[in-house]
Amino acid sequence: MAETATLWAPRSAWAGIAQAGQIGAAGPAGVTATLLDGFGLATLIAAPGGAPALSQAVEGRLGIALPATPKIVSGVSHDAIWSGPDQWLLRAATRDGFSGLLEALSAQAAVSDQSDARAAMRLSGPRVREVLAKGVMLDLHPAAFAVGDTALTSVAYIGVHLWRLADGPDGSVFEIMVARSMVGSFWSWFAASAAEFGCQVSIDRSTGRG
Amino acid sequence: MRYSIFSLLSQALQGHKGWTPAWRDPAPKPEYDVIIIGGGGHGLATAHYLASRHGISNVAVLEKGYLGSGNVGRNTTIIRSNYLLPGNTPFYELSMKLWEGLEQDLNYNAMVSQRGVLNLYHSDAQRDAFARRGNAMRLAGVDAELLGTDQVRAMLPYLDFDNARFPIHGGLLQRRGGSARHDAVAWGFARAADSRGVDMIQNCEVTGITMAGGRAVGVETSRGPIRAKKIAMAVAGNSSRVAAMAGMRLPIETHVLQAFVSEGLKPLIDGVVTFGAGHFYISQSDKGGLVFGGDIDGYNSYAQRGNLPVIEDVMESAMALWPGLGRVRMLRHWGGVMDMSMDGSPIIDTTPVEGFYLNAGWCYGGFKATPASGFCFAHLIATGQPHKVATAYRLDRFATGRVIDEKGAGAQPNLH
Amino acid sequence: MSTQPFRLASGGLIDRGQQLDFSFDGASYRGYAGDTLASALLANGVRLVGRSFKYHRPRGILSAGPEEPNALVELRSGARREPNTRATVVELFGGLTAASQNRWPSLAFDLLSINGLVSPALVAGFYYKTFMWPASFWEKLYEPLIRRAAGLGRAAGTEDPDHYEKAFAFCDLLVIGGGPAGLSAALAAGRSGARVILCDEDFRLGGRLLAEKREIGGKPASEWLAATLAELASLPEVRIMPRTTVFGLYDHGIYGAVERVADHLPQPPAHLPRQRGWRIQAKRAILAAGALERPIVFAGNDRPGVMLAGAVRSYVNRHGVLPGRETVLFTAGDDGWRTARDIAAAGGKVAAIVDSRPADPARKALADKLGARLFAGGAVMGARGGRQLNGVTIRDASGAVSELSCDLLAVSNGWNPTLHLTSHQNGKPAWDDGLQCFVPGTVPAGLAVAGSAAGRLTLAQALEDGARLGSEAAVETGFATKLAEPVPATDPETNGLSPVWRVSGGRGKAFVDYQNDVTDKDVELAAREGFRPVEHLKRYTTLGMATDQGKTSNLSGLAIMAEQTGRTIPQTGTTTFRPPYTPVAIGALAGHHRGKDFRPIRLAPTHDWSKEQGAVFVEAGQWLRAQYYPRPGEADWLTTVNREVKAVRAGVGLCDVSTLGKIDIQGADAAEFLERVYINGWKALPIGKARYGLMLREDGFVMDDGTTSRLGETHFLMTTTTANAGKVMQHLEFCHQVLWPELDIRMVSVSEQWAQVAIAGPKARETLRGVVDAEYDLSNEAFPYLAARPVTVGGGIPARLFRISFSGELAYELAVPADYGDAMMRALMQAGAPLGITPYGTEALGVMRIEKGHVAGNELNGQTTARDLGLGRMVSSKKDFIGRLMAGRQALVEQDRPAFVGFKPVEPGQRLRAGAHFIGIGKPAAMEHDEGYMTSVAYSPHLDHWMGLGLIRGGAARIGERVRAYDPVRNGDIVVEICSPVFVDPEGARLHG
Amino acid sequence: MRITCPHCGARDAQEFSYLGAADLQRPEGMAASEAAMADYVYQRDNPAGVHRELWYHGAGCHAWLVVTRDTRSHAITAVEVAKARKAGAAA
Repeated sequence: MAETATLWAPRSAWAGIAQAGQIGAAGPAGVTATLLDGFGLATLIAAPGGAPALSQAVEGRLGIALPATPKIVSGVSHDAIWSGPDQWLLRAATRDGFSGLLEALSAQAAVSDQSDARAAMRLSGPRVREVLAKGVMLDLHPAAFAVGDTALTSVAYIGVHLWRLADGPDGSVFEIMVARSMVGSFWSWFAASAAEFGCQVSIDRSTGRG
Repeated sequence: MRYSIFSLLSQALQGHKGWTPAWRDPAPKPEYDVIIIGGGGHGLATAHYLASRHGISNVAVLEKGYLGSGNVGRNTTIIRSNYLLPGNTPFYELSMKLWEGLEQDLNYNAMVSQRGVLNLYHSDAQRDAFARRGNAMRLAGVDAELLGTDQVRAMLPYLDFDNARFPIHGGLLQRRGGSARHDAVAWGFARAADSRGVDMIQNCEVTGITMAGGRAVGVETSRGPIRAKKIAMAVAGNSSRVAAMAGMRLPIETHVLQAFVSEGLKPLIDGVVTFGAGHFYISQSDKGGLVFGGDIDGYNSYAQRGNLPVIEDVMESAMALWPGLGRVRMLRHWGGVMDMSMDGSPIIDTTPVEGFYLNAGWCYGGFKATPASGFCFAHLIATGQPHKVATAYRLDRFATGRVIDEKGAGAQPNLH
Repeated sequence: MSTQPFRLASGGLIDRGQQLDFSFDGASYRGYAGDTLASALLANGVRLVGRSFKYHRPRGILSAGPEEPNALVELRSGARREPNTRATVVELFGGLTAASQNRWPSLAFDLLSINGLVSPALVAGFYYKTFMWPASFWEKLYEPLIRRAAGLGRAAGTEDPDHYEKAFAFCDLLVIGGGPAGLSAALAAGRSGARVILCDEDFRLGGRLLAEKREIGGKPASEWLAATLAELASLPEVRIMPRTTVFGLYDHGIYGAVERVADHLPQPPAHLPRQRGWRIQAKRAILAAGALERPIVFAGNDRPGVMLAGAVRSYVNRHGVLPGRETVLFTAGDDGWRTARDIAAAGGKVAAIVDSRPADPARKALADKLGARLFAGGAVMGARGGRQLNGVTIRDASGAVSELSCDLLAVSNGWNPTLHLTSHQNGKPAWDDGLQCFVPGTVPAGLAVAGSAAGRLTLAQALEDGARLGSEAAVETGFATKLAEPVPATDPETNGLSPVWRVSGGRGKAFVDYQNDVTDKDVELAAREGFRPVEHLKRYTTLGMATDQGKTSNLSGLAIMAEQTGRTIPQTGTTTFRPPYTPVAIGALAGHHRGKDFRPIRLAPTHDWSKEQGAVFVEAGQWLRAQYYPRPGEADWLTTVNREVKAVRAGVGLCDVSTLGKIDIQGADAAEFLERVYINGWKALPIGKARYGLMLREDGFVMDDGTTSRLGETHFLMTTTTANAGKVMQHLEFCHQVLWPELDIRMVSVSEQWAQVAIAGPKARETLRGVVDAEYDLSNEAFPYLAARPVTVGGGIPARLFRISFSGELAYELAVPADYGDAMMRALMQAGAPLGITPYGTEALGVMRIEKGHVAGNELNGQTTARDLGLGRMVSSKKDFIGRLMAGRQALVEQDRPAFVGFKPVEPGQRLRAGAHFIGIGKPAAMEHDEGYMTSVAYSPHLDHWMGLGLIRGGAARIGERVRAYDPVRNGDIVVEICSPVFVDPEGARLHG
Repeated sequence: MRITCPHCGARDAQEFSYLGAADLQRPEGMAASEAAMADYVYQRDNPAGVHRELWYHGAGCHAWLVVTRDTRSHAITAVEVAKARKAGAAA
């Protein structure tokens, strides 16, 4: 069995794409990128008229209601992220027990596991908005995109899902998810865009949450 | 006055005081044998061929603005006959042959220049599709050569062969393709038609079609009513609007296509090159400007202007194809409105309205078709029968399934 | 190194402590930080800067801004060479190199100036009247000569070494122009807290304030400027963007802008782009772009040394350069007198002032004070000199003509509002008879125009407009403005003007459009030949078509046409401008998207494994897929592919198929939905089974195919082709949301979640046995052909197993979560090692599907129907579905439509080519004998000859017949036999094994 | 252009793809005629003026939208969710 376990080691979407370290300009990094791994992710789609029931079911289990507008709602270990009308992404900090949760929710929703389908990263630092402005066609000013807001959009012809997680003294914290197959091209855009300010890259293998 | 080097030199000696207007500026007569709605390239060509080939010169061309104010003066000037389908190939080849003799026919130098049109391909499947097209051209008597990467590299060493997202595998070359000076085409046809007595009436907008007994018998215009035995429309971009005056709906949407020109540069590129992994084509005018364009903006529009996403797409394709263009500056961009038909091919046909003739649906390929379109439309108007190379351009082909869909894109105009 | 003989001893907004060395045409010069290339050249006494387009006339510097038609240079060298660069807007940097253009062999001695001698023949449109005989000489002789002579500068052509990027910005108010109007507007709005972006094309903010000696609030304007800039800098929501040109106005308040990040440096610093293309979304915008001064048309008005009067003030006041020793001023209004005053104040000599207006005592007194002769009611008829101006011919009010020597002629004829952006959405400017200029007419929604750009030409008006419109914009976007502070007073100014469009009677050419060498005579000729509409005038003479887009020429041309045709200027036409306002580098609008970054690349989860295996990759839409896996010693790709195919047919192979689209479809109506989008039936498909499906477009032609599996009563998994995944998803969403929203359908793409691999060959089951967890029975009985069920692998990892086959072999597709894709390949390789498992790529996949007669992309080309492809029997007649009716149209069911069959060479050694057309044997190669074409070909190692699929008239009824496969573009013309499209195992025994 | 998606808010038109006229009724069912279907598939009003048209928010929420836009000025006066037209209460 040990041999099997080694053979069947999972490989992150980021593997071979990005490494920890500083990219671009030297000196204090204007932006910090944390590559996220190991989270659970699933699409939930409510049946016609079934959104309230689904939201109740999720709230009952996880303590978070499903947002009816493009928001992310965070609980202790899970986030509910609006991803379309009557559709959400449910993100779990770890994959432990995730499939059981999905199984349980499948009575109220069409559930599709997407845990391996996206690469995600968290961005922060004083220049983070300037980096994002080089590709994100949305107004990310706090007056237009507040903490908890989320958006499905595209960057450099790559579909992304992003949200503002927090505002802090060192700038805002955003998370951004892209389709796994395109993460190489996404990283090429990101690295070129962040180079001007210097970017500190780290990898968080344990969890999808900060 | 006949144009030649001799008339030019003799006028030069007298301060060019003796030149006369290229065409008259007549007031509309109450009645004509034929009214052509639209003083663009196709309408003017139709008038010329009606007068010169069919002896019908009691003709008025009605133009709402100035002659050549539509797409004939807004396009990227490419001429070619590299079509795939049998409904198209002979028609465009007739057009090419007419281009080849145009200056002598019109006594006007429209600068028809056969410096070649090269369509690049970037995959084996695209090569096979181009081979199919090239072979179809050869079967129709059109010149076509399938080139490999090395041959393309020898012709165009500046292109991105080494770091491209979609590497160049070769190209389909039509050496007889090339370009022509677009305005001069309109002016040449206008002057030639005028010299045979056709009335070119500018600032004359058609506002209605007059019907009598189910037949079109005249037009209402901003300069008063005019009667005619036959009424023919060649108003690409606005076909649906004019056809609606005769109570018809068409299988056409109007879309905007943008075009671009760079600052004048010393010669960089000889012929026309099209990128096969995006929407982009480029050539260089005799004045030195790089003339280029890409895809239509993709939404219905009569606004004759487009937006940044397509502009950027064109520039990205330019850089992807030829990274040496980075510092070349785009000088102007503009838009023209296109008749995008449901299968990407034109219509030259009679209509359910007797006496009313339709020439429409040219998509963004109307310029190259100008001479043959006029030639075949004149034939249809004069004889009542379609010209043999234009028999496929029927209005009822959508109902019968005889569509002419070069791209295989289906009934969605913005994909053609 | 020169001593800058024309530099004033003091003054100007230059940093005399920072000397910058540069070169022009190989000669070295020195300027200062704050110079433009033009001001530095003038400081060094360089007058001759370029040659004109057609006649190769010597040209100098006309202006001090973006309207410059003459002083165009090639800036930098090598791959960074930038042709047609206006010296008047190039910010000087140390080490700058520039060269004149359009001259040979040298600027001073240009052989093509001989064109001037034959110029009588080279009038507007001359080329339309000649070069027609003989026809073949056009391409061979005439046109190459014209092409060589045409154009201006030389582009490098080679790859641009700098990089570019894009950026997106959003604001409440975009202010275009950083002069007094723009700064006032930004300040008024900025103080309210509104988000303001102010862009100015110049590297220094201030606009005309930098060039004029003016007072605001009783103090020098420079103090107001400094205070305003300081306050703007202190406002957190105000962003000032110098060196940024707003070049175009697009729909819904989107503005295009280019920021020249590093053009003022020898090279972009590390990690910085050369330029950045901006898309700015503004709720409101204020155009405060100022105005452009107008020249006058007279003989010799292009001599180096003839300069716009306002430009002279720029050089004197901003750059500390006096561009001439002896100045004559030719003015049609009050504004020009400022130039005389400022030159005198700087210690220069004004020899004469020619004012076209009648005598006026106050002006006489001022002229006397300046020590200048005054020609009231006079005109400059001509300017003399070759490479440099050396005198003018003046006609006084009485008609008497006199000659005066000078080396600088300052020309003032009033200003044209810089209203370009207002006409980018087809807006027509309106003629203002009082101001004698076009002012903004219809202005796009959300845009307001302030100051000179609106024809409000005084400084007081600029400040007033800016403050008012800035505060209005703030209010309109939801910000409360504080009580407006009073607009500060300015020193008095008058703007009397009586414009002079042309002075006749001089000797030599009088230029309307300098850059395109269009003269007043050309305009007259256009009028004579009937090219009277303004667009005909432009197109026939090329007036306004040069790199300056007629900024200095359009109005003069219109005025002369008006005079020729006895109409007013507005009756003659209007000047309109197309974007961009000034030319924009292609690179800036492409940004990051070039080379490999042109478009995203999609990589399968197994990509790195394939790379490790030595795969050669091929573009498949956005994806890179493993095409084949060459091994050392294999001569060519065909050897490799043959090996891969044989290995699969004899043993087992594996091939990534993760790129296929995968759509999860759930909901009570999922089966009903599939019935409507596919041509075949789905309701009876049992759970745990897969079925091949074909979908049409509504026009009846085939859209896509793939297998769809029923995972549950209300749960299906659809697969699409790699190329059409996105298109199919959009189509299904259309069908659901637009056509049948009443159906309970819940769809999401799961393409990215699953890594999927095909395991094919007689030993596929044995291989899988070593990978799929033991509790799953894989026997033929338990897991038959078309079974589709969840399994686990690696001791509990969830997976899906499908028994489907593209190769015709016993085959499966195994899908695991993408994180395990790499591991899956390794596990399969390990399990299959004893069985000789072989990775194969898309080429071998293609060979095997052709051997089996399966259709793929080459057949699903959008021009084929199900019937054409031999799939007509799949069509259900019991239900409605997308495309049903249109597929039944008369022309699509005709017997002689080309239909799908196989082909094999009659001579077994002969190679087939896709794209070849079929011609009956003995028939001439002509279109009327064209019977169809070859869609796909491959070499079959199984059959040991080439085979093909294709469409031919009559189709299967002609099996056994021979035809020509005609491929002239590759010199191919061989005889082929029509055969069944299934070349291998027609009974399907292997499949079910 | 900017299109205000009722779900996602104002977005660059680049996020959407265009289909065409929004108010065409597909002839449904086995009884529909070929002529009616050909009319639905091919014939268009193509007005110069106000046009109701379908756009797909492919880079966003995947909703099909009915956009009311003037084809002469590109001015947009309304955006609705296509699904809501028929589904009504169900959605």
